[in-house]
Amino acid sequence: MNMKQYINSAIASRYFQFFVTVILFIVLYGIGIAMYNGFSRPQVFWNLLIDNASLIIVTVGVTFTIITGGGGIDISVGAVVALVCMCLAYLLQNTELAIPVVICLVLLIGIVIGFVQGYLISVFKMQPFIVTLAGMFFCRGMTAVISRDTINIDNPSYVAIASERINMFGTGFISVGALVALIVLIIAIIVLKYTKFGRTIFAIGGNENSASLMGLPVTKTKILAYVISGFCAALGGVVYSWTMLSGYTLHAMGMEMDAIASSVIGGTLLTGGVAFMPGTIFGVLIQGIILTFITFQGTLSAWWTKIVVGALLCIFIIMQALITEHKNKLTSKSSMESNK
Amino acid sequence: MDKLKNFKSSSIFLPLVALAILVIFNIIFVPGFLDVEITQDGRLYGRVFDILNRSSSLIILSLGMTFVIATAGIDISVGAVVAISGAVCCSLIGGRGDGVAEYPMVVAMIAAIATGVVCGMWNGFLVAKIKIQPMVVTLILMVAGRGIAQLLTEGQIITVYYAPFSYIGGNIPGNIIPSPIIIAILMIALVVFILKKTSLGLFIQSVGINPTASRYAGINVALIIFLVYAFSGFCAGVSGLIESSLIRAADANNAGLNMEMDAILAVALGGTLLSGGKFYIGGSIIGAITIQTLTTTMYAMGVASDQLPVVKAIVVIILCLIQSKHFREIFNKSKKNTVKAVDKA
Amino acid sequence: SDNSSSSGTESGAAKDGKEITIGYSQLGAESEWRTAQTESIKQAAKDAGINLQFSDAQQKQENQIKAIRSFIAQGVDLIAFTPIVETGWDTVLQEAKDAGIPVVIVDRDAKVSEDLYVAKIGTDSKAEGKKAFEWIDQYMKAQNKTPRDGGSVYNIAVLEGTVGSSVAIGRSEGFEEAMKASPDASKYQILMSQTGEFTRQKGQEVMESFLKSGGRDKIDILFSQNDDMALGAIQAIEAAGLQPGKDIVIVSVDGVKGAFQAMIEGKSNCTVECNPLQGPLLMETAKKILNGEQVDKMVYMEEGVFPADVAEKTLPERKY
Amino acid sequence: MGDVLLKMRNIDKIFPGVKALSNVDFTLRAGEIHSLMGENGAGKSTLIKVLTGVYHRDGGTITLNGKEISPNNPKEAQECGISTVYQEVNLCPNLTVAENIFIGREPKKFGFIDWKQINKRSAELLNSLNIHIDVTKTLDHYSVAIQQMIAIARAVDVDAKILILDEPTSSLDEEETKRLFSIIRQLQKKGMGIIFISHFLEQIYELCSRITILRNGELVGAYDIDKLPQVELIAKMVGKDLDSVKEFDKMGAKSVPSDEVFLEAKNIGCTGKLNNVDLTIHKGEVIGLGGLLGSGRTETAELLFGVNSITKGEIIINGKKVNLKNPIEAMNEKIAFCPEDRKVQGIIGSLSVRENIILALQAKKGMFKYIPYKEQVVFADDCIQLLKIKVSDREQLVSNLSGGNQQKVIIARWLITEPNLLILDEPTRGIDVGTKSEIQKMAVALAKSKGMSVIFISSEMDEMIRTCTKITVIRDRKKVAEIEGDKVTSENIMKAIAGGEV
Ligand SMILES: Nc1ncnc2c1ncn2[C@@H]1O[C@H](COP(=O)(O)OP(=O)(O)OP(=O)(O)O)[C@@H](O)[C@H]1O
Ligand SMILES: Nc1ncnc2c1ncn2[C@@H]1O[C@H](COP(=O)(O)OP(=O)(O)OP(=O)(O)O)[C@@H](O)[C@H]1O
Ligand SMILES: [Mg+2]
Ligand SMILES: [Mg+2]
Repeated sequence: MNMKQYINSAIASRYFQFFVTVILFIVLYGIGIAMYNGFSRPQVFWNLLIDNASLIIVTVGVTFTIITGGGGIDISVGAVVALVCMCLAYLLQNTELAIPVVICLVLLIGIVIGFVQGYLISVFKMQPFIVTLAGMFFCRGMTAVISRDTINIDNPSYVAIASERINMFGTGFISVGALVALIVLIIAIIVLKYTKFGRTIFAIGGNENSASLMGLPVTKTKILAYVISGFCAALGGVVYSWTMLSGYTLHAMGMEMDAIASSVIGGTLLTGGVAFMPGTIFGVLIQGIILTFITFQGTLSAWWTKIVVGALLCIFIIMQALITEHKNKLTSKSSMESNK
Repeated sequence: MDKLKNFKSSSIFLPLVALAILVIFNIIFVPGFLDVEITQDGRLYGRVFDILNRSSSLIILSLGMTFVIATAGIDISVGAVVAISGAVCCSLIGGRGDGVAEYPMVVAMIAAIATGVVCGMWNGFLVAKIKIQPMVVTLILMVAGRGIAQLLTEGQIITVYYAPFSYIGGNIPGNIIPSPIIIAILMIALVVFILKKTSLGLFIQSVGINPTASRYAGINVALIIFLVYAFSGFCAGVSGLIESSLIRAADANNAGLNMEMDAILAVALGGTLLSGGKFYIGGSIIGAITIQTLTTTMYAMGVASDQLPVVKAIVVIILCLIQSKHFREIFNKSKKNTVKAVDKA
Repeated sequence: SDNSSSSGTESGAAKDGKEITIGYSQLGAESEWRTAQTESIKQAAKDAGINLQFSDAQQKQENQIKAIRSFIAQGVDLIAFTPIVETGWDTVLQEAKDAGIPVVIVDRDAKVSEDLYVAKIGTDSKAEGKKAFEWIDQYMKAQNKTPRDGGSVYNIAVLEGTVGSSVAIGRSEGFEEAMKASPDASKYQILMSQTGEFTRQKGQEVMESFLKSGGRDKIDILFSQNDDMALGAIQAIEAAGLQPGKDIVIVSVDGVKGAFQAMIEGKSNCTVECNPLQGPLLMETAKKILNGEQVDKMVYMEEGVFPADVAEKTLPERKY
Repeated sequence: MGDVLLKMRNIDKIFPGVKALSNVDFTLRAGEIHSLMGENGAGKSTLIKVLTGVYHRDGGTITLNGKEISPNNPKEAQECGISTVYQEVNLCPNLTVAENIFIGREPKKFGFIDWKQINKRSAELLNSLNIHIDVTKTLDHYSVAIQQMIAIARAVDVDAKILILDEPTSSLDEEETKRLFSIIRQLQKKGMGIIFISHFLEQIYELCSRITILRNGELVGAYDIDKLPQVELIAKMVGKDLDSVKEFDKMGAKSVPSDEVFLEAKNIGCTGKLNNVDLTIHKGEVIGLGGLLGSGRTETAELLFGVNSITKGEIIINGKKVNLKNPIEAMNEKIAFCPEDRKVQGIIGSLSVRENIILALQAKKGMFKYIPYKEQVVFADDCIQLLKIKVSDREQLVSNLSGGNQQKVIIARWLITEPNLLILDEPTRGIDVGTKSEIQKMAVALAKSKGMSVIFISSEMDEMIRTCTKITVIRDRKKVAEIEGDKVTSENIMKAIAGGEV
């Protein structure tokens, strides 16, 4: 009986989907360890963080826009990452500006792009998908306008930051980018849970009309959400440039979709108002581990890779959906019992 | 007069104006824009037909997309389905150098379109029954779809030497109008017929606006959603035929690449809201033609394909801004104010 | 189709004569040519009794970097990869070096310092561009063609490959250098040049726009940096009512079956081979490296030139 | 009487096609409870929304405490000291109850939101309204009634000069209403000016001291309550003479059910929703479902309409056992259902009145039997006339109608399907007196003339006693009593609800 109650309360919890995601992640990891040699090395896990650092940051930003609801979404982020890398590379190679100055400049680019998009969306009530799609076109195009060829970054101190390794208690190492990603994630969690701004975003996502009637600053908050997304994309771009050390028009192609998928797997509803930030990192890690699996497997043809990625994603999402649906039944049952 | 006013306030007015401006721009700045001639193999040749020809498959995709979006969904898998459909068709006809088809072309075509429908049904099933978010459902197929297409072609680009295959993307001998245009017109006719003769349009809008209330009113919401995605798959299947016939090959990697975005853009430019509800088929068609005209114009002006998106972005934003009710309100208010000021003075 | 090799390996096993494991990161499967290369490497590994960890990056550099990190974590004996772009490999290759795993760069070039890799295997894209022009020069002379616009200069249209890829850069450079170096340099001019991104679709679309923006009565020669774009362009040329291979001389690079088929039909004139069958050479080099033998830093494949007149004879021998 | 707090003068508001307010004056004094009265669509809510900056007025001035104000949005209105509960519940379903009460004015600790404080204080606040629920659960766990109380709790907790309540009691039961009134009176004593809108005349007379009456967007006048008898009030509201108004309250004789049974539900239940309900409905019978909030009346109706399918028991229609898995199957058995939550389950907001009206009929006919436009127009126009739906034209968007008129559109939607059994779940919620009695009469008339069976669910006892020949009382998701014929009195019903014997 006690056990049952315990399970029931876990199921009824708002973080249920998060639990499901984490458990499925652990199960996947366990299968990996059982199946492949070397999977159990701690560095495999750290690699997940290193490889997906910029995706984590970008996903955090996108999640802010998705929470605002009403179709809120930011699909310009991949292109912003590319643009930021290009600008970084261009500025570092062609000017004498100091690295911190350059980084601030490119972060500003992200903020400006986010602001313009947010302004169009919340003041003129334009559709987020279309505005940010245009933003995506614009940024990709601008990247090509700056340079159609790859620009290499060989500034020695910049390269040094990129190859810096942070020891993780002797079990391996992570990169500076991964550290930045974790910090961003923690800040985002705090902002969403413990600030007025964070809660207002959720309220808008729940019902924009109500939020406005309750006297919340809807327009301002929505703009800010897009600014944050732009900023995160730019910061993600900086971290991305530490991996790539170059600017190139095709960088971060399709990253927006990875980010959106990660966010959703982590428990975000695309209809808005529901998200759990710690879930997003697991959303990213799940996708990362699927790729790791495929690499460790090592015999798939190119096309099978795509199909298997798609299929695993699909199984995962269906499982999530079914468990959540089952949960709804269970909760209505348990509420009935407690009513008696 | 009244009619004119009605037309002016109708949803199709703005997209049409935008298209008209683009066309005028072309006539002025692109030499030989209006030239039409008949080639040796008996086909209309010229920029205008080129644009119509190229926009045909986009138009077809945006027909399906309009319905999907009207139910408050989205289908970003259409590009991948185009690739799958092309792969099915070409691998059935086969890449035999002697120009002989392995299976009759009709069989291949039907199979290709049927594959598209199956893909759409898969999406529809997941959205309607398992209740997964449309963007995620179609994202799965978008990722896996190209893999499936490559699996069908075994990573090769199957070039089809069977001559009649090129009729789909070219023209049927003796008929000077390019086939894609004819196919697009047939598809539009089919959609118009459905909308006029059935209540599907009403149901789709109703489901898009308020699914719960629609269910209470006796509409089979899941069925409508399922049908809509299946139809989108059908459209993608047809598009896939045209796209693969245009290059006479199945290119699993590049067929229909990024077309989903263009189709969504076409629908949005046409005035349909991505949040679902009221939809405008006419607007979507005009939107599709506008996008293609813009692309072709930019190529003609020598803008590189990787820089072209900048122009596209600016045009899209301007168009949507003009369409935005709130922008117009704010704009009108300031205009009114100046008029008042003038009156006072 | 082959699952027998999925068992794990211990690093350092190679020297004891046990099974060698190579981690190979392929950039994607964007063309027939690439598929042929992939198959060649897989087959060669099987033939040589080497366990191949194959990973496809789906056209994304970040995936390639992830794969290489995974290989390091797995502790493979040797890492080989075909870089999608030239730059951005330093960090991860440094990690490989620190882990003591030798690296071989295959097919495409990467700009990294010499100590980060052991050998590069590949095709000489500059030479391919050069061969293409040289063949054109010789062909135009032999045919004694006159420029179609009535002038004295042959107009060339170029369909470039993916911007920024070493192959596209090399082929452009080779082509242009050969043109400059040629005694007839003044008889040729590049009228238009745009990227067709190595795909058929884009090739067709860009060619269409070449023809429409004044090229229809001017272009004498089309240099397409791969066969696929040329095949797309052929459709565009036909649609414009011109005869590919006759009105416009077409030269492309790669040597895939489709190009041979087009040549047999008289719609194309020449293809410069770019040999994807790099598997055996890679395995041979890998074995040498793991046995501690010295290898050259740069190993090139053998490649030929196939004009239309040999197409029919050669086609049955082509493997890709 | 206190000083003048708020003065609205010559207020105009024009919507496309409708002049919602023209030249309206309104004055509110400190420490008074002032009622705003009028038929559905008279412009009450619009006046409120103009005051709080939701709509931009097209003319007129607003002065608060002698200072002219012009709020552009609810936020600015709040900052001026105007706290509002709007007609439709306007809260966020995804936030917890506590957060809904405190969002926008969260208590903080070290610059971060103090969740403990929020939860503690909101629980206290709700307890003072006699509501004992888990405030850390999200809002969507609770019924409309609870939500309405939460919205009220939020509004009354704000330290404001003016409190506006737009139909706060429409889904509350008597007990809750009493609680609310005592709180309003406390606030009144503090000198707050309160605007109270309701269609319940008794509540108005119990609570308010002054009444301002609107008709068709125009001001009829402002009156002291003791100088305005109820009949006169109604006459002013509807704009008719006193005699015709007196007819309003007269109900004809109840319908006489035939012996033929139309529907029989035997021990039906649904896991998690309903335990055990028995129902027998004869042809031409108007039957009521009685019970407290959350007792399971809506759930019973939903089972009969196939919204949820039964997990036990059986439903027999015309002697045949049926299996209703979804609404369309129920519709084919000639059952119709006007749901309780009109915003979520009823209207299709951005479709026109015409489309909303024909929707169910069309769904019943199927996709391929499209009703020609001309016939649709006839249906729509007939209904608009019959039910006196106030629309600018039939192509107006339903979302732009006033609450009461939206309700009529839904009823119209079901009437044209010509059902044998009409289920009305709270059909008179938010409906003005005139229309209310029309709907009651209509229910009885349908039963009498067409032999239609009607299930009438209402929280207003009077209404049910007047219309129903039989009342089934449900408590805790179980049927507890059936009261028939002469026994249908409020005492008996109350007793059954409370758990006593009849
Ligand atoms: N957003 C809108 N657009 C167009 N017309 C509107 C809009 N809102 C209200 N109206 C119209 O204005 C009039 C007044 O509506 P309002 O909601 O103020 O009525 P009400 O007195 O509150 O009625 P009820 O008692 O039913 O709530 C109605 O005729 C309605 O159709
Ligand atoms: N006072 C309450 N405390 C806690 N939960 C409640 C309360 N009242 C209602 N609920 C919950 O709200 C849900 C819906 O209640 P609802 O009021 O719609 O039921 P109902 O039987 O149709 O009553 P009515 O028709 O009178 O509103 C029920 O599942 C119930 O658990
Ligand atoms: Mg109202
Ligand atoms: Mg109820």
